[in-house]
Amino acid sequence: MMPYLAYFGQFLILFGSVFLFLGALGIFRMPDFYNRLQAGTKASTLGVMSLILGVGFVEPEWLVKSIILVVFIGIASPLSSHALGRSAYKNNIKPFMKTKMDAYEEVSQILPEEEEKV
Amino acid sequence: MKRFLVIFLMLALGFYLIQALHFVPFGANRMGAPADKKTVAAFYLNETVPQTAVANVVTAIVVNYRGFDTLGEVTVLFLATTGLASILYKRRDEEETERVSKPSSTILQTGAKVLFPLVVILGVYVFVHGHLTPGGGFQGGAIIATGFLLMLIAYQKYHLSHSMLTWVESLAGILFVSIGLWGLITGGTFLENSWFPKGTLNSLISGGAIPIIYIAVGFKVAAELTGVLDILLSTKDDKSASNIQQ
Amino acid sequence: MCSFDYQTIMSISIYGSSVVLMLLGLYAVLVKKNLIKIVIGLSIVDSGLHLLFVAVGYLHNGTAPIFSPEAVDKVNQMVDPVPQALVLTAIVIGFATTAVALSLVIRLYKHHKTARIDQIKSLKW
Amino acid sequence: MFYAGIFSFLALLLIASAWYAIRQKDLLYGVIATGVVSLILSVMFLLLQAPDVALTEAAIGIALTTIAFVITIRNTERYENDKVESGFQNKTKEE
Repeated sequence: MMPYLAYFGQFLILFGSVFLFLGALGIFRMPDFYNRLQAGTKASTLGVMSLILGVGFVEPEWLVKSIILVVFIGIASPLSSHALGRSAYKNNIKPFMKTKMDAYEEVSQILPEEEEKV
Repeated sequence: MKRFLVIFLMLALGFYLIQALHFVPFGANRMGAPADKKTVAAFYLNETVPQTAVANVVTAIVVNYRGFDTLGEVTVLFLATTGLASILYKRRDEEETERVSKPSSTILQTGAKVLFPLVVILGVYVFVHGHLTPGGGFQGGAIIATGFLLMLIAYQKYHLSHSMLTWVESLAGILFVSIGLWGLITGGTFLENSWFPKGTLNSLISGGAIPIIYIAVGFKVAAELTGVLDILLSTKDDKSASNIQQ
Repeated sequence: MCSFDYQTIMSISIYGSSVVLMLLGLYAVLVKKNLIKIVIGLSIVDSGLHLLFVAVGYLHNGTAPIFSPEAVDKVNQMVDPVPQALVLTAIVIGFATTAVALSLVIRLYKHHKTARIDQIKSLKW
Repeated sequence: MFYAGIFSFLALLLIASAWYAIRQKDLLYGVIATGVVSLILSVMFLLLQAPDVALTEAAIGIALTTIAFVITIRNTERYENDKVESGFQNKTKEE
């Protein structure tokens, strides 16, 4: 039973490193900030999560810690990419010229300025 | 003209530095055989386990053998916080304290509320296990300060109780100094920890007073770094500065 | 002159990069006029110094100075723990000095409305 | 030999990012480059068998120092103007 879990973990590590490579490639290939942001965060979030889970399967002692790390990354990485994209939009960084639709503009015209809640 | 003078100075300094480092081969054994106990590092490596039962030698050096150094360092941090507060002093009753940062979105606020306990628990884990694994009071304190930084950025009106910070810092410092003085009374040297039961190596309760001192250092460093960040973040934005930013 | 074996490449890359970092930081401190650039130079000097200290304590094929249950008697292969303890304290002190320097920069800017040292002429603030 | 390759690559990256941090006129980019210097330095500490120092550098050098610089830039000015004349002109324009 044990070697199959280790094989599964190594497959997960390979899967994650392929996705990390694709994310790094996307940062070079994509035209503007927002496309680069989604290539650099979505792909690498999946890559890092599966890589850490694979390490946890290869070494069963670290499985609990690696699951906690996966949960942490699953919360933190989309949060940071959201903050980056929002601050870029607020600082008037224009999207790529072939971009057809800007949904956030319509939403921000309808909604009033966000009030903070403590 | 000045630039060429500086570059000439750089070249001369680099030449002498490289010449000095040429006689220090990288990765060579400079300690001798540690069993001979001729050098300081060999003494520490040999005597840490029998004397203190701490697995991490760096922790033993920082907290026990060089405890005065750590005490002075924590004092320097305290003085830096005080100096920062006195340089950027702003009267409380002038107006409401407002942050440098702009209001953040609801997603960031909710996420910060979820992430903040996780970050603080990670910091506490790092400084409680400082004598077993890499880590310790300084690292754990810095991680906790990072968690407070997240809350300070996400919530614009997040209120940090300064009297609470002062109390935590003072009590941690008093604990550190009193353990040191108790060692001076019973054992004859400052921070002597032979009066405390050592425990077994590689278990959580081991090392005598070293984990207690490192936990105190962790709380103190966390309070000080949080104070530094709070003071830096709550400096008021001048109109001229904001004009340049826009 | 020198054959490019393992030892030479390692010593050139580590010692060379730390010396170059120190010189670059010192160059920024001496030449640049902007106060924030000067503080950046100071922090880069700090980084190079830390790298040099840790590199001097390294032992070839050494392990970290932490006793694990499997390897209690690996004293002969451990790297030097003294420079690591010194650097550990030096990093925290470096952050404290950087924060105080930055607060002085903020204060000077609020008073003089500039961050260039050659435009700050009066000594009162 | 494998480690020698990794170390020489990291050393080149370190020097390049420090050079970029000093040469860059936009101070925000320079501050991010100093954060990159700290990141590479923490990886090097880990490879030099100093995990304690690596953890300290990762917590303090990357997070706290960078955020202190960013707050300072937010409070002062963002661009470094090199010429003396242009600096005086800017000052007169403001007043």
